[in-house]
Amino acid sequence: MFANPLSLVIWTPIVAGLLVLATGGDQRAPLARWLALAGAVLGFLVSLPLFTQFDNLHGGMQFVENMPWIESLGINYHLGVDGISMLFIVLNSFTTLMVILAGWEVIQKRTAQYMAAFLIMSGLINGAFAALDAILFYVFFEGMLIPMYLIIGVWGGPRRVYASIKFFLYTLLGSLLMLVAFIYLYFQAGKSFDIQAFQALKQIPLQVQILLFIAFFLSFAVKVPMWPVHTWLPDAHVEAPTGGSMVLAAITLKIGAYGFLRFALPIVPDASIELSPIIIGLSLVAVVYIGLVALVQTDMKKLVAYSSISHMGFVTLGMFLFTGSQMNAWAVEGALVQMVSHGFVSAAMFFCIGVMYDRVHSRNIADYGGVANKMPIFAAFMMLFGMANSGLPATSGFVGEFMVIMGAVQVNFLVAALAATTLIFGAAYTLWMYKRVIFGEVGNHHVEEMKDVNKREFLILVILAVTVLGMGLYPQLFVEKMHLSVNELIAHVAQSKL
Amino acid sequence: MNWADLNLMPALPEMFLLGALSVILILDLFISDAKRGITYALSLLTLLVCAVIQVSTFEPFATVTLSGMFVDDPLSDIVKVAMYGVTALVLIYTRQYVKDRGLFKGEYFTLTLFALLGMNLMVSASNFVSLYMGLELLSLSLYSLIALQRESGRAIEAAMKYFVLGALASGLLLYGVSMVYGATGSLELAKVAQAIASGSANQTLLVFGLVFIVAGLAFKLGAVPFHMWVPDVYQGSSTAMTLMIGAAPKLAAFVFVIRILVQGLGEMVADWQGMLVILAVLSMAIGNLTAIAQTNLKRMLAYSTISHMGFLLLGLIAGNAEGYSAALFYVIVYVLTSLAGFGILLGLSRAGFECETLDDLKGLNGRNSWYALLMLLALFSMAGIPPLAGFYAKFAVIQAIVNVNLLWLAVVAVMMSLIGAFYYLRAVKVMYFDDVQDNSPIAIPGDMKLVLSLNAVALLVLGAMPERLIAMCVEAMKQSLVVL
Amino acid sequence: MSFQAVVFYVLSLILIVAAFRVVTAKNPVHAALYLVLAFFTASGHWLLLQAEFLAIALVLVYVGAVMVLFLFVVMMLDINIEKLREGFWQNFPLAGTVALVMVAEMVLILSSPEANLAGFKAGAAVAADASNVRELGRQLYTVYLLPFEAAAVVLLVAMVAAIGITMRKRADSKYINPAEQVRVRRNDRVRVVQVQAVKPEADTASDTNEQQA
Amino acid sequence: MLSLTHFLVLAGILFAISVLGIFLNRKNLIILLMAIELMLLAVNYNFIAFSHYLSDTAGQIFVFFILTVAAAESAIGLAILVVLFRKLDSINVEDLGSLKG
Amino acid sequence: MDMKSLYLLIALSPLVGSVIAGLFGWAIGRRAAHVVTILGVAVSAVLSIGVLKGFLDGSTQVFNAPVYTWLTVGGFEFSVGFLVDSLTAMMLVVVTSVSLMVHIYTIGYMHEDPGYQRFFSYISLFTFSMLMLVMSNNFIQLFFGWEAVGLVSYLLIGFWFKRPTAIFANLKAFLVNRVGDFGFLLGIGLVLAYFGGSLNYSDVFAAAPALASKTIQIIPGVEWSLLTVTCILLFIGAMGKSAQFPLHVWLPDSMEGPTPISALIHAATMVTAGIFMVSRMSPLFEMSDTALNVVMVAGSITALFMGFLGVVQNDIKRVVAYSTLSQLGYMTVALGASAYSVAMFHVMTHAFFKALLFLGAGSVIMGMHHDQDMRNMGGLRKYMPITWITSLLGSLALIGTPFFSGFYSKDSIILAVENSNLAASGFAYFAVIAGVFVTAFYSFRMYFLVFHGKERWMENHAHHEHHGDHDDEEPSDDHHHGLGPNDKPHESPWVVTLPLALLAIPSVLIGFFAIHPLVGGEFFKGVIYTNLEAHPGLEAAMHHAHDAMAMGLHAFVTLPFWLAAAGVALAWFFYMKAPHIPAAIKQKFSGVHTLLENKYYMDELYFAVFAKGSRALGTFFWKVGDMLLIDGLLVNGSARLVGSVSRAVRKLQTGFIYSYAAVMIIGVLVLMTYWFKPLILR
Repeated sequence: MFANPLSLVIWTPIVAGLLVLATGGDQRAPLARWLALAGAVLGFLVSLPLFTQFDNLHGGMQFVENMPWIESLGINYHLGVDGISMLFIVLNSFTTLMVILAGWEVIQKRTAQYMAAFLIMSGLINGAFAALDAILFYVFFEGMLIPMYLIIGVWGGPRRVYASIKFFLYTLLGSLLMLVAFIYLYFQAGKSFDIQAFQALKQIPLQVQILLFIAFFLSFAVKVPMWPVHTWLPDAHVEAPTGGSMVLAAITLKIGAYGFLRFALPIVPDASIELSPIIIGLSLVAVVYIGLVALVQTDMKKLVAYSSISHMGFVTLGMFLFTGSQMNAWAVEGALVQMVSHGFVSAAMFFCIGVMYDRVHSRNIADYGGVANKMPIFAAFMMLFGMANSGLPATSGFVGEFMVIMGAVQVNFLVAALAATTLIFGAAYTLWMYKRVIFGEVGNHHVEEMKDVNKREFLILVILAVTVLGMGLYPQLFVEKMHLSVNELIAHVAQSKL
Repeated sequence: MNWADLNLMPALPEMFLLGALSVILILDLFISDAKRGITYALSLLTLLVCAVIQVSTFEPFATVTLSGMFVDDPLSDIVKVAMYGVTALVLIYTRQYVKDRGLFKGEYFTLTLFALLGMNLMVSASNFVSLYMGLELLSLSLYSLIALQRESGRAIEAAMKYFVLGALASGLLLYGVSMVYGATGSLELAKVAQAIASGSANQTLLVFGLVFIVAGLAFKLGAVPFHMWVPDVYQGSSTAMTLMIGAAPKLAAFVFVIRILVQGLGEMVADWQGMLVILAVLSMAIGNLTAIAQTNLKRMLAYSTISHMGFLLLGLIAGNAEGYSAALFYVIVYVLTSLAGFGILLGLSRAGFECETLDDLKGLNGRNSWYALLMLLALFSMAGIPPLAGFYAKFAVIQAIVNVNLLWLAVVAVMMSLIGAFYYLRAVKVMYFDDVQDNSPIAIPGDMKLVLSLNAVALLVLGAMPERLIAMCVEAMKQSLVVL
Repeated sequence: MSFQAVVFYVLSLILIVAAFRVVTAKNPVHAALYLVLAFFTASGHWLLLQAEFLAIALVLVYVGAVMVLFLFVVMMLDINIEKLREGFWQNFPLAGTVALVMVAEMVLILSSPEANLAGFKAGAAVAADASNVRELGRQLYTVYLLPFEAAAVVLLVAMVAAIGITMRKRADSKYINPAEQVRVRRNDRVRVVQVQAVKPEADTASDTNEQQA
Repeated sequence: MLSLTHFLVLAGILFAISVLGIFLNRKNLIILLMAIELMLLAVNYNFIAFSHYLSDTAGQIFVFFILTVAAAESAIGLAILVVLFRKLDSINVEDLGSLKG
Repeated sequence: MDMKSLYLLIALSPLVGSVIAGLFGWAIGRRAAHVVTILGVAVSAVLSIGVLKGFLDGSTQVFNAPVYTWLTVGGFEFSVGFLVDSLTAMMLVVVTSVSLMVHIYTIGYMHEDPGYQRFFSYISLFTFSMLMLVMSNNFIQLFFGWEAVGLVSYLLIGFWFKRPTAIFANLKAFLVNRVGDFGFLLGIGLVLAYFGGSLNYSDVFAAAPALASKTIQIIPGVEWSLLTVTCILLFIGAMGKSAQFPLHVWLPDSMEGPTPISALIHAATMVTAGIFMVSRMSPLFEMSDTALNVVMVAGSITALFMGFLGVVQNDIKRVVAYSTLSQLGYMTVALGASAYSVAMFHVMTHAFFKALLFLGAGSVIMGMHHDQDMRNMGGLRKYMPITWITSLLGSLALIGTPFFSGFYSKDSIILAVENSNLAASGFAYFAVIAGVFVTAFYSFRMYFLVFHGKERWMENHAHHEHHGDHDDEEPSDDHHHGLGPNDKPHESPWVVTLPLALLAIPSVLIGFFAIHPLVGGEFFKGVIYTNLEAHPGLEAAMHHAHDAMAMGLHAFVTLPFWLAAAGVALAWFFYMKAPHIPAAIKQKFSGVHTLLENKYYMDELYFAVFAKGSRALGTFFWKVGDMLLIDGLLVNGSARLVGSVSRAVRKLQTGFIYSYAAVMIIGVLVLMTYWFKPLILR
């Protein structure tokens, strides 16, 4: 359909974002909104061919574009997707559309800037997933910090400054070390920043591998985020506007996990195996410890944020389950499915909280109660997403957790048992919150005045609900795209570089 | 010496500059204050013509002339053109500002052009004598420019500090040069290099001199521990002069360093590398750390400059052509970035009001989102966040040091830039997250607005397409270093 | 010990004492004069080194011009010397240590065998009629043409700058502008006002006093 | 017999004394300027000594330029000093401390 | 129509009804909502009966085929598929028929409720989920259905979401079930990991014999039998769903839901899913005596001790609920004794008579205007004759009166346990025998209190203000609880009594007709596997099952019958003849009574340990781990460190020229010293 579909998915939203930005002040906000919507729809449409035209039977990269960019520094404009990254590009384009809709009339202050920030960020995120040149990846990876920083800081809540700066610095901390790692690898790989060249490196001593792994780990673990570098997430989420939280949870966290798959595991497989017990340990801490922490949150967004960390613990767990030098296919694919699913579910959860926040202007669980009386339709949707969040079968939330647990049992039963506690914790914190917020008598006069969802909100909820259910009932649609890529990855990682 | 042999073509821009300067100097005496615009226009015209001459006489190789005192090579060409441009921008940015402060006088323009002449000399000198003369010409002009604002106690204080310390630094530099002279028996860079290469030079004296030379050069760059003047001078001077000091002279100083350390003392790379490592680490650390505690923007940017100079040194530490061209790219990007940053500060200042503290930026996004965006670009470029030009600058120098296996230094550098990111973020925070305090209208003249916008947007464009400039730096460095 | 050595050591002694007094003198005028003394002795040393032109130039330029300028400024400015001397010696321990360390290091380095300064032999004796000035002049106007021009510009800058910085229209200085005198009209000079009979204000007097002060 | 070492050491001592002056002198700017002149004098000693022992005139020429520049420098320095005094009514170094931190 | 389509139709028709009623209930109205859902379930029921008939006369073959591929991963394919055999067929009939009855009954029971359509949607959805569960041919779909019925149960318990008790109960139910699922999922994981890499029943069962002696290390160094671990984990799932001790605590609270779902979900169908599952897995359980012992002990404890609790309850539904718990214990004991077919037989009979009892109780509650306290009832037989008769029949079935359905299944269980050779069988036998007496006592205590004796609702008006478990302050709530001063109980409408009558028929008769094929015969052959050599318990039951009439007659000389009779008699004596005695006993054994009233304090224990404990732990992790250590010490600490270093470094910039110069000079000195160290230090 298009010669360069990947360039198109990257630059369409960015150009749209710049156009939106050009509309200027709030007096032209409606124009900015429609323009942003058009851009987001267009961005989503151009991402669809990636999914539909993706060749399941071909391993390796597809839709490849490669041309010199900064020759003097050895950097190329090299794009391509495999079955892993392609899903996230589509997911991101989809989420952006949701976010634009979600912020439609909610954002009254500097609308154009808000919409533009999201569109630009969407393009940058697509770029990060599509990049096959390490520095190109880095540019996109870091570039998205700027819009996100502004989104949290400008449209966020009372502690937005703290949250945004923490978010920025935390992420920067990790990625800067990764940059050094990239440059080191550049010289090892014969002056090339090509990620595939990095992966193809044959000999790296274990100690070097471990150092490289630490660099990657710091970068991606912060993004995921893994315990103990997770505390930026609750703050950022709480203070971010609804759209910000949606993108943050749905997409940006995934980049961290994606980074493990794209960089840490294939480039330094031996270090990954060597250090996998630590990663597994941290992941389990995320599942159990964070699950318990989520239980006692009084702020809904914080609760969901912690639950995100807990869910992402599954992702990292799945990626680092090794039998010998063999990654576990179940767990890896489970981790990927979990990532996609969490993209939908967390976006939906944050959107639900946003819907309530727009009406009552509080995120405190205690300020609600009996919302179902006033917003039955909304309550039904939120029930669905809450169940998905607690991993109920037939929703997308189950599939990934199930696969990871299945994989974990094959590797280590105790690990699996600890991971499976999420069945209990996940249900406990989600449903307990649901109970206190949605069920019961009408809590106070704010709740009394709540109106059920409007058409726009309904539309978003329906779309999200369909995806959540669809993925739960027919995950094969997504999973079949990633099979070959995952198999290649596993085969690659199994080869020692010592 | 035979006058017929004298090849003056390479020095044509300097000659024109000096001539035009003299004309302006005299002409200005007959111009009333109201028509001072003529001087301004003439100055800009001079810069334009200089640039045209420079470009049209460009040759992709080095020509040494004036008895080995002067060299015209691609490195000097690229830097000179940049300096003309930068000086022009400075003049445009500062016009309204100096008018508001009664500094829109002939001396302002002539001293600026004198400084430029000095810088040209520094950039093109190939002998310690001419290097020194260029340096002093620049320094004296700058001291005077700062002191021109004599109603301001802070400006005078800054001038005095700059003067005393500058003189001290000159003394250190000269002491070092004297040792090098003693060790090699020559003041001409090429011959110095030759003497060292041939092994006939006295190594002890050389290293002894090198210590002092590095100190003198570090002062010019503003590297720790020879940086103490930077914050005070940046803060005390009127913003126009701060911009003047912070922009083109950095370019000149960089080439100055290249000329001395690389072209003259290139054989001693092992020695000065070690010294520069200390300076670089200290600069990055002290610069960034101290900047955090600042509330005065100019002072903060001064400390940020110090840290940037630390990064710049990284490129030199690499000790190879890649590193030098990375450093050249770094300094050009840095100058462009700081022009944009200070340009906004100039634009936000008005008669009776200096925009120089963090609080003065409060809610800038609410007052004028365009300027806020420009400032944002400048700040993030300084912080080295992609996709802005500043990132590639940092990237290039780090790549250069990793290439010579100084991984630990690379790690230190990135950690320091992490600390640095904090205060840039704080500035962005003030602009974007805080509420407007001072809602007075921002009146930036049209031409300045246009140029400023182009300036800041260039940071983004350079971020997307840095290849041309980097390639130019690499090429220039390669061809300039080949000859000597 | 040769005659030259005797001269060298005597001059050196004077030089060091003078230099020390420059930085420790109570009165800036004394300091300036010690500096003059230092320059004179330096000039003597330079003669020993056969740099005749520079020796003379040092006296002419430095003692004749620069130091006079210094003295001029010192005297022009009404400086409270006593205040400037407070706590002077408090800093001496630190300053002395640093200076001593510096001297010690320099001496150690310069006199070490590695420095091999002994390897520098005084050049062949110069012919008695050889003109140091001529040689310098020749080089200055040929090889060092560019720096020479630059030096000219530097001096020009100094001039422009010194004027630009210090020149001001003093409110309290009185000078005559003939053109204004010619253009003047009666109304500019004489104004008829109704004056009420009151006692002169006290502060008018104090104003005058201030102006005189 | 006088050797290069004599002159270089003498210059070193001069240099150190000027440093001492800078350290010691916390009040009087003029003396600070004079200390700098001393430092330049030390440098000049070096050049001339080397020039003599190398039988090369370049060093002397350099000294000539240094003298010229030093003169110009003094002029500007004193000009700044004058305006400073007008503004602050003092040439006390410790009064020059409003910019710090 | 091929079989696949037929089975799809059975499963999906309730779903269609549910979706229509749920999503479009607001548009189509109440009537259409119940019509469409009942129609859906009726279609399923009719077709199910057809299927069962096919299996009974041997005309239908076992069906085992995938429907669609859910997921492929690691080279394995997971499909949603159906396994329909005799076991499934039986469950299909039980589920659909009870569900149909409940649907009809609901028309009457819920007719005042504003959430009418929603309710129908839920119960149809439940029916669908339950059908998917029983029709599954693999573990994963089983788990789907397993969780789905849990979800609907959650929704239905909290149907009246304004009631704090209801939403507490549903959360509790869900979480306790999740604990079970935790084990279940891990069990599935072990199955997948070791049993041939498939989750299809047939593949797994085929792989099992080879793994009899396989051990795994869960804790390094300790070898566990794989089969035992797997079976116990799977059974933990069953414990959750079938409310076996110690995961039984949710079931009594689940009575907060409307009565029809108590009948359908929490008595007849969903709670028996665990029993069904274990029976399905009989080839696995048969290979592990340890697991069977665990099953038997859990069942025995539940059977006896939950029965005790029924004695002290005053809420009519709770009595039935505890009786359900106790009966589930019986079934579990049967499983432990390897009498899977007997357990399934009891599942079936119990489904009918317990649904009957619950619906009867619901009818009583309606008659009492939603008052559930038995102390306010009495003498209702005059006012509610149909309810009275049917409840009596249900109670007789429950206590195991000879020839009633409950008798056949329960006696078979007792026989199986009596002859079991497992270590736990002695205790189990005592529990089931004692349970007979207890069952009879509390059943007839309830019966007498409700239908006989004085009409106490007249005297207890004062009590109305604070009776029951619900508070009805919400003015829009159109359930007015309890009878007004001038009200009298009234018989329920036909939509309520018809299901009672229809359920009463199988409650009485089905045991007599079904025992031969189910227990003694070939019906479950090839489906349920019992290793009679290793576990001979079933043999006696099989032997008796061949002649239902003889078995009924023989009962009169057996201990269970007399125990049941004694229980009934005692109940009559206590609550009809001498009501002061129970009060006196209550006084005398107040300690025991309090213990029983508080359900052995297990709720309190769980609440204190698990709910409070995890919250305390969470708070600790949050406040100390996240906020103090990570944020406070690491993040803000390093920021503070940088800040203070920054302020300290700043002080170096004194503002005085001499110190600046000093720094420069010292800098030079340091560089010089460093580079000339050997020269200077020499």
